[in-house]
Amino acid sequence: MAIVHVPPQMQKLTGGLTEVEAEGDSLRRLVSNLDTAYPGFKDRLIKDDLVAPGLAISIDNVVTSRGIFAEVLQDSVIHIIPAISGGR
Amino acid sequence: MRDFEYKAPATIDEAVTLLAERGSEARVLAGGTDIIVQLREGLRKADLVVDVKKIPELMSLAWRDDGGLDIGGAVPCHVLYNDAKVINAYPSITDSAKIIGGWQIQGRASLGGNLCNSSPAADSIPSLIVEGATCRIAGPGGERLVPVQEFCTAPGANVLTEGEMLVSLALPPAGESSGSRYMRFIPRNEMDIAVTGAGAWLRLGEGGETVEEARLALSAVAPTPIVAGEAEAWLQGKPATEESFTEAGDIARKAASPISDMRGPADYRTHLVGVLVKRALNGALGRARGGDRNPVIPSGINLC
Amino acid sequence: MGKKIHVSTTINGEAVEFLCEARQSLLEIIRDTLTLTGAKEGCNNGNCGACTVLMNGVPVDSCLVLAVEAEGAELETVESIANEEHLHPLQECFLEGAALQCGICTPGFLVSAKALLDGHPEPTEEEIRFELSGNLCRCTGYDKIVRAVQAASERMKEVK
Amino acid sequence: MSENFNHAQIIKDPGDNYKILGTRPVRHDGVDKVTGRAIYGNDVQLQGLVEGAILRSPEAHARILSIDTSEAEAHPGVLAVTTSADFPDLGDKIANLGEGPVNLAHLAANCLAKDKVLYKGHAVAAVAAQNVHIAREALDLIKVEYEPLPIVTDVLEAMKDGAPLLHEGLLTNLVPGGEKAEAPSNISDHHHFKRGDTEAAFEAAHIVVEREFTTQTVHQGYIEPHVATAHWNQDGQLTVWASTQGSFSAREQTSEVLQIPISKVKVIPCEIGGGFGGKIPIYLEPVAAVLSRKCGRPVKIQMTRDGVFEGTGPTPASFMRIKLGVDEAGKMTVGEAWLAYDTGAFPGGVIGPGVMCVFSCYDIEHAHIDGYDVCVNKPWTKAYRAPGSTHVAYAVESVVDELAEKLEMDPIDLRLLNAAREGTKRVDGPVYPRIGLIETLEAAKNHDHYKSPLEGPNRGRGVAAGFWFNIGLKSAATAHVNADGTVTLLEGSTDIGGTRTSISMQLAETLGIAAEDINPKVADTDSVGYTDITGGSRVTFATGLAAVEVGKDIISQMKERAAKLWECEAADVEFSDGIFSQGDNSISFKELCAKLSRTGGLITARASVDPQGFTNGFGVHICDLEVDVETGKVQILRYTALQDAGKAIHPSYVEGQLQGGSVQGIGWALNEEYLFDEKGHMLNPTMLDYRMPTALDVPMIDTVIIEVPNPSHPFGVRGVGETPIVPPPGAIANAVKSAIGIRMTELPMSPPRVHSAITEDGNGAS
Repeated sequence: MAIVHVPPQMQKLTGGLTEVEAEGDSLRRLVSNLDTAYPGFKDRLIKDDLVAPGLAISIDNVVTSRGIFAEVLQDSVIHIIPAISGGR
Repeated sequence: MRDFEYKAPATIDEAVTLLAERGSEARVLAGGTDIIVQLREGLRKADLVVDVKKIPELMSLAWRDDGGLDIGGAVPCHVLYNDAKVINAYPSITDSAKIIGGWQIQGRASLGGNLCNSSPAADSIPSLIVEGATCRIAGPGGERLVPVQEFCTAPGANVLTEGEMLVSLALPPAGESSGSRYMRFIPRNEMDIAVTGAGAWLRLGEGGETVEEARLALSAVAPTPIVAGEAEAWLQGKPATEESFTEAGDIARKAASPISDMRGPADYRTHLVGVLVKRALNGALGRARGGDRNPVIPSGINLC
Repeated sequence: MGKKIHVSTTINGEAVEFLCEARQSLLEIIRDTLTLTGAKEGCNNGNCGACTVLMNGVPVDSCLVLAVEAEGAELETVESIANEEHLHPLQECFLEGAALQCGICTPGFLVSAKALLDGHPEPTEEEIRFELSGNLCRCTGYDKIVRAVQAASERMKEVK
Repeated sequence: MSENFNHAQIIKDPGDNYKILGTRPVRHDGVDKVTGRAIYGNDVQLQGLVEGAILRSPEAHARILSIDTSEAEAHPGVLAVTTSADFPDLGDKIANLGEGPVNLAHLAANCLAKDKVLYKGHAVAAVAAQNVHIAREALDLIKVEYEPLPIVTDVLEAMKDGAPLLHEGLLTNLVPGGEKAEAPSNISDHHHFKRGDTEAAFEAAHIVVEREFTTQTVHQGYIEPHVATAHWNQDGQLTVWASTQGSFSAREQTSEVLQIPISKVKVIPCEIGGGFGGKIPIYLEPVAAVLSRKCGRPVKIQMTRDGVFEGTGPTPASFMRIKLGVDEAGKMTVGEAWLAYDTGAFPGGVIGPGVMCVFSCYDIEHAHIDGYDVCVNKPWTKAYRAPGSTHVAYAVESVVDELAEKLEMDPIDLRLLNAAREGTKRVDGPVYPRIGLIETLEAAKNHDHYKSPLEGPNRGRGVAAGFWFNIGLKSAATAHVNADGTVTLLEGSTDIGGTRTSISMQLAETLGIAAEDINPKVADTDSVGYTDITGGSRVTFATGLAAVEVGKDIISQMKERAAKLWECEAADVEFSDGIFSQGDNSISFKELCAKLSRTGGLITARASVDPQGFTNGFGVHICDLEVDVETGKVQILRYTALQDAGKAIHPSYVEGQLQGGSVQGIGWALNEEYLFDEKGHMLNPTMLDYRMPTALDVPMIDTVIIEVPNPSHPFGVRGVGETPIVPPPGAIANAVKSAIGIRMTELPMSPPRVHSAITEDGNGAS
């Protein structure tokens, strides 16, 4: 099970949990599993098959540019952080 | 910018005739470092631009028999500060010439142009005032003389009437045991408009310990460059010391009536008058006592 | 108005003639009419020095010169600094010393620096910084530019 | 003669035995750039080229009631006039344009205002004419009717209830891309991170320091104004000659704004006269394109300098509150940050990196960060070198310095005690891989500058640390191996500071040949694979990686050719130091190149990379200065920049990045700021009054490169471009404190500000 760290503003979705576990070998699968457990999660993270604007997903401390196709391992740790928009 | 006519007369008479004919439509072009920007930005308008750089009198440095110097109205700054004799006789003027814009500006800009642009912050005007310069003005009615301190009348305005032009700046012979210095304060070390400027000229009495005569002029603290008369008078006969100069600076502050703008708040400018008058007087003193008269590179503390 | 004026001048040793409007700057004519695009427009206001050329041997901001004023003048641009086979020592030192990054200010710096060394072969660091203060560079922080001018001054001594 | 150039101290990694990397070849594009032959955006000359000009709003906030262009169109010499009416309607479409999401409606409305102008200088209309003088005359003939609206330019004012709203419908993103606030406001985004129990930790802390800081709007200040040339062919093919940090990004932005297929747009990157983040967004490209379509001629538009200051994206003004707590030993236990950045006219500023960078240099257990992006009536802020990081570093490094004072600890020792290291978890989540902050701090502590005494009145020394990411993103490269043993390299990263050479050197190292034997070309969008922007300190890292992959492909193809010559298996052919060998056979790279055409033809290789994840760069700066207490003017006396740069491919250009970034930071710290009047008009849109440092304002900038290898690059490369601008304001503020005992909490530390602080403090000379 991969561990997902939930940022404060999303914690009301997880009933206050700061950390949740989920299955899935790609970000797409992982998020849809999360969405069944915590409805609304997918809407927050994914916008038309891309990571939502302004967001970045860090998998095992590596921010992926592969969006929902990014690979997730059994024991991956996932963080949801701001994108460096304009920050280039 | 709107297009305009360009004429480059070879004599003063031709120039004056053109200027008189065209009146307010005409603008004189010397170094162009102000007027070209102003035309481009629509701050001034012109249908005719009269380039005076083909007129010999306006491009010459003429030493008179009395030892004084006539500086042609369009002589560029770099000519002045590359002339050892000018540096030695009128160091505050070469101080100014060396810091008006960068080298590329000094290759074109002239003291006459700086004066006729009549900016309250002009770097050369306080120097011309303390060195006792007089404007030689040619016009349809012939020639007239105006002391530099009476030339500017308001920001961007001066005593020139339609058809008149500045021909040259006449400097009196440099006196014995005298020295002068121009200093300005700017946030950078170069390429900036004076937040406040001060020109100081001193003649020392026997033994070089007392001030026999002092002249002080300020820029960027009034609608025009001004003379700090009360401080000048106060200095007469005073010991030539840091204390006197500090006191003179405090008195000079009273002459200042600056505005607040993006280049500095009014009270700060008034404060700077005291600092710069003191520093300029110190510089002038050093030179009156035989110190180096070459323009000082304005980098580092206390040099601006 | 809009009437073109005929101007004869000398640029980089070659006699040239051109037609211009009175309002056109020397920079405009050098770049667009004479297609010498080495001189750059950075501010069109005399504040950045990217358009520096030599006029009768003196550095000027060509954006603050009217093209008509070039009548009878001798002009030199960055294109004239190297000769047929060789770069000028300043150009060599700018390259070896990595004194340029984006390179847009480089032509102006080279023209000013050449005028400086021609008149003053051994300037101090302070003199170099002062005489180049009319040229702005935003990439290098000036360190490598000043060192390149110092290196060129040494190299020019050696060849003499 | 290179000794004249006095190169940096380089602290090498023990494992380093490269042949080409670390040398200093002359850049490949060098001769063109010192002879004036290089073609920059404004040097493009085309048959029938005409010139354009932009009409800009005199109002800082107004509704556009009408625009009448008829007189301008009738003006002799005018060929076309355009307004936003000529742009397609984009609704509220968000596009991911390589460097992050962009609201296309905002992007288009910033190129030409739609129903409202949101800042003084906002582009409203454009004219194409026979020459620029006629075009500018025509601008005066365009009649625009404005209904002025109340303005707000201050970030805190804009956050208040009842502040004038720039975007009536703007609802704050409470989660990026997610939940929104109910009521509209000027706040476009709110970022929030919390870790541990900050309240309790502050209770327990031995010393707590809390301070508020403000900074003003500053501009990247590149010397080349924005310029674009467009030709819209009768067949619908649009060609754009651009001065851009990313030709592919410019292509995407242009095609999206004009709603034409990417395949119809070709962007030809010209040499670029500086960017620093400011030449990522487009401003002129679609405008020149529409004008060209209307008049059937190629149209070039170059911005005026005041257009650049007033109409392009500077970096935000900010308000910051920082609170830090330490225990008796000086260990930072808790930190709190409240940050508000103005984004200018449209949403989407740089608060994201701001909140990620604020405590990024330190290992802090309990932390609480709030960050806000706030719209105001100023130009739309954009990236400027380590965007968002310099602000927070100024604030945090000032507070850290104050903690060191109160603890009576050496400021570098305090930073060493708390420095982030491999395994440290940033407040926003990610855990650091191998980083070099500790090594950089130690190098600073041991540097002659830090050890040498500083004497004289009103003189002080300050240090500060800084952090920035290196991003990865996509890069492609193609190479053709020539019979003479040279290699032509096509890459898509526009070269702002010598990257052609730093990329070529990585290919040369891979192939065991000289850097001069690589002939790099920055190719247009039709001629090379997709490559993201030049920015994010990524080019030498990511495009370099592509070049390395190309090199590997070349080697494996050439092994097969060698195998043909020697009638052996390619797998048995060895390659090292530029020599192919098998048994007693051996042949050099060059010799084998000469035989390629007879063994199956010349070789082409290509690579396209998308390295995952960013690494990090840390810098530590030391500054000595003197304050003229009578005027408040600060003079920098000595300056040293140290940085964990990974492997320095071309050390001269790494030094150049450190020096250039430092001086930009010095300008930001001392004099640079946008000054506005009450109408929201910028008072100083010239290079005379927007005071960037001149050569006379700064000393030599001493540099130290610490080569802590980046584990995610074969040569250990880290990006170095951005970090150097981060520490200067903090280092200078700390030096001013040590010089005159006054802590400056507002940037810039300009003479009037410093002088009034001295006067208020009572130590003043006046």
